[in-house]
Amino acid sequence: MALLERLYTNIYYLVAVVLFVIGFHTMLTHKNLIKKLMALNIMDTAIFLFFVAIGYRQGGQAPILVPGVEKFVNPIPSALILTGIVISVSFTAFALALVVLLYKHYGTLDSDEIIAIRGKKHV
Amino acid sequence: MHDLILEVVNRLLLPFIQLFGMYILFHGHLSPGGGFSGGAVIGASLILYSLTFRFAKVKHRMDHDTSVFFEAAGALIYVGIGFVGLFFGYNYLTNRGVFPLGVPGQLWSSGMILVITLALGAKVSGTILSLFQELLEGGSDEHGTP
Amino acid sequence: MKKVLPVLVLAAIGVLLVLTVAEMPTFGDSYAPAHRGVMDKYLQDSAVDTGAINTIAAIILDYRAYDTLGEATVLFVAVLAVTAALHGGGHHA
Amino acid sequence: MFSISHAPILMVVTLLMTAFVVPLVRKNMRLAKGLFLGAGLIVVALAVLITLEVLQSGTMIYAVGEWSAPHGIELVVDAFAAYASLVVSVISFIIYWFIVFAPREVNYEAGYYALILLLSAAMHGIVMAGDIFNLFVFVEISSLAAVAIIAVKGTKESIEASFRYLMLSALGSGGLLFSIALLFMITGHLNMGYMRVALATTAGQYPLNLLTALAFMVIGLGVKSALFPLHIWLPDAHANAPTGSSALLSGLVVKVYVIAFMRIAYMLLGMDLFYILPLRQILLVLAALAIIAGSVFAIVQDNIKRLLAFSTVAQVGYIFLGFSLLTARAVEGAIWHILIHAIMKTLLFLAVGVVIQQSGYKKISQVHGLARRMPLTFACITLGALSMVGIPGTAGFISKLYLALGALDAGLVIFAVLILISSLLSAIYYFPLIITAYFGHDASPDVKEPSLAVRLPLVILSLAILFYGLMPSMLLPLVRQTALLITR
Repeated sequence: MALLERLYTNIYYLVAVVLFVIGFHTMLTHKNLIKKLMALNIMDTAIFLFFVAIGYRQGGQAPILVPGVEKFVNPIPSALILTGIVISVSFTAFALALVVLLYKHYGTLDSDEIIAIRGKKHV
Repeated sequence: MHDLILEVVNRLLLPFIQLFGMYILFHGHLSPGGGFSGGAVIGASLILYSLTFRFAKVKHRMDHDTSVFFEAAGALIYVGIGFVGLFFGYNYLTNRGVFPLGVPGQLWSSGMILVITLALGAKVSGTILSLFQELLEGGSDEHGTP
Repeated sequence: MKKVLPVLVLAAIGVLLVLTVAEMPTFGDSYAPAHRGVMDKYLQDSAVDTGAINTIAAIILDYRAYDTLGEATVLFVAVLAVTAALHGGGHHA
Repeated sequence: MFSISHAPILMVVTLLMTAFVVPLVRKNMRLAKGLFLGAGLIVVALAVLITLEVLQSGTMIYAVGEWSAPHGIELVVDAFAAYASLVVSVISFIIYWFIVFAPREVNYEAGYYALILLLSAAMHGIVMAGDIFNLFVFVEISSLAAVAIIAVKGTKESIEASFRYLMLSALGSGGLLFSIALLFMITGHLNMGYMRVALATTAGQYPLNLLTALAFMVIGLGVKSALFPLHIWLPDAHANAPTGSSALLSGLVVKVYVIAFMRIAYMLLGMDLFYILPLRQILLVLAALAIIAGSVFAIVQDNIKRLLAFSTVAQVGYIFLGFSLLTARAVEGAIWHILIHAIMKTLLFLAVGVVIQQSGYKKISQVHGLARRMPLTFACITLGALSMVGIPGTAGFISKLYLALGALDAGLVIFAVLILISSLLSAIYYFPLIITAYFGHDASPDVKEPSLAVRLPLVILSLAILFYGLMPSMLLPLVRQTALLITR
């Protein structure tokens, strides 16, 4: 019971973690390269959500220092996640370019078929 | 392809989108936003432009060299700004003591932050457009040194 | 075997993560360890230190400007990588 | 104005700036090549300066933007960082030279140079980072650039290999970011020194958080450094890259992640953790498995570059083994091995690349008698192979000796035996190449040695192998100091 209560108070962390596992599951079980890429993005998003959730403080406002606001959320996670998002975008863009090339060379987006085609030629 | 409605609506919308992007850029140190978000909005407007109008026309106006130039220039301004601190005897990328900070809360304040935001805006919009162009052309069979 | 292994891996990760979540500092706690470190300085001094009232802009472009230089570099790498990959084929030495 | 204290950041910034300029001048390739080599040379000079400074007056700390820790980002250039920077800058300059003068293998040359410069900048950034998020950012730059310099080759196989590498690398990055999030959650700091202090009070309260963070960090950096069960991307990626990329990736990049892991270990986590948690045992077992598996897989390869790639898996195992044995001599052996393996593997990949470029033969079964046509190149390959096996008189002997003695110091005789066995195994997989090349029937007569400028890096690396084999004392003070950082 105590465990469930803790999980309920930390529900935002829990959701992020569940999202992470969903992304990982998709990554492991799906064969389509685009789906794998989406799974990667889901995982990254889960981590970003988790990181931003760390910065929340009860009753805090966005950290813009305007008069009249006393309590702010922690600005560090938000600042770091900006960097994280840009990195994730870069990875996705490059991966999409590689997917375009893979489709051009192999004519399929199924990872098993690609391995099969490559394997036949090699060995 | 030639679609009158799309073109007219776009002509109307584009200035406002870009103005909003500029607003985000210039208010990066005052409100949520900054170089990456503002640059992304402007970059998106350029993508919209090239989707609506004929791609060749856009390429004529904003070809690959231009976007490469914007990216490299943005990054070089960033790196160069760091050297200003070195020049005044401080460490790399120093703001306080090197740049005039102004009055916090006003538009022309925060020294280096504003300059870097604008440089990043130019860089990010160039990056987004050139990623779009590259991926669009990558599907075709033409090869050659860019 | 090929179906069971991913499930086992996921179950292991999931259990570990759920247990970790239960142990984590309470969500929204104003005095959680994450807020005891460097946060106060940023919130109190950023306007004076950097001239920006947006603390996040102050952090990414002044206190941690070196990270953001890296971030801009990552984007640059991505564009170069996409360009080089898409134009890479065709030449064979 | 430009005092020595600025040297660490200038290394990274010089490389970044050159990388930004090179694509702009792509119409003028002579200028681009000049900039490329010039930047490499400046960085070598700066690395030497930094090394001398660190040896003379101890750790250099550079606060970027005048914000010292914990608020800003600090570069912490200790003996380990200076050593790693020196190795990275010198070896990568030799590879730059090779890339500029060897026949071109990629279409978009200026972009390729820029990517390599960015990769080098990221490697210097990683080894000098004192802030964990800064380290993460540079790890990302290097991961992306490392994949890109494989994909530039543009063949079917290289695209497939680089996609797999990219996906696994992105997974690893996710793991690393998650572990940083977990550590930030219980410390509130990002500077590694301050995190360690904060951990001392909060780790007891949130042990599972720390454990999960550690697990994700080992997985994240393990994928990138090809630690044994996570190495599956490496053989294809390194075998299908352009020659210069293969050398850079196998010789330096994988090891930089090991260095990053060790720096996190002694700066952030504290080496006590290796004894409290079963981390040391896990790493020892994985390293031993890597050595065995890498060697065994290398034996069955016919493709020369794949053979070298599998050998890298085994050699990364050696480095992990030395670090996790945690005795003074084992750690020194691992630190030596970072340099010596970089020299050997760079030499082998470059020389084999030369053979492939000149003859078109990629397999051991094809190189019959080729040594008669390319005597110098095959002399270099032979020397590199002998050093890999660990014949006394070559550099490879020194690091293996230290590792074996370190294993005996730790009372784990089995690992000393393992090192001996794996030396035998490496003899089994390197000698067929040499024997076929020297004693096969005569090869096609139109194969020639490459130009002088291409042979020069091979000769320099070969001389380095002999030099360190006969006189290992040159970098000894630096290695000793580095080992002290880890074992104290």
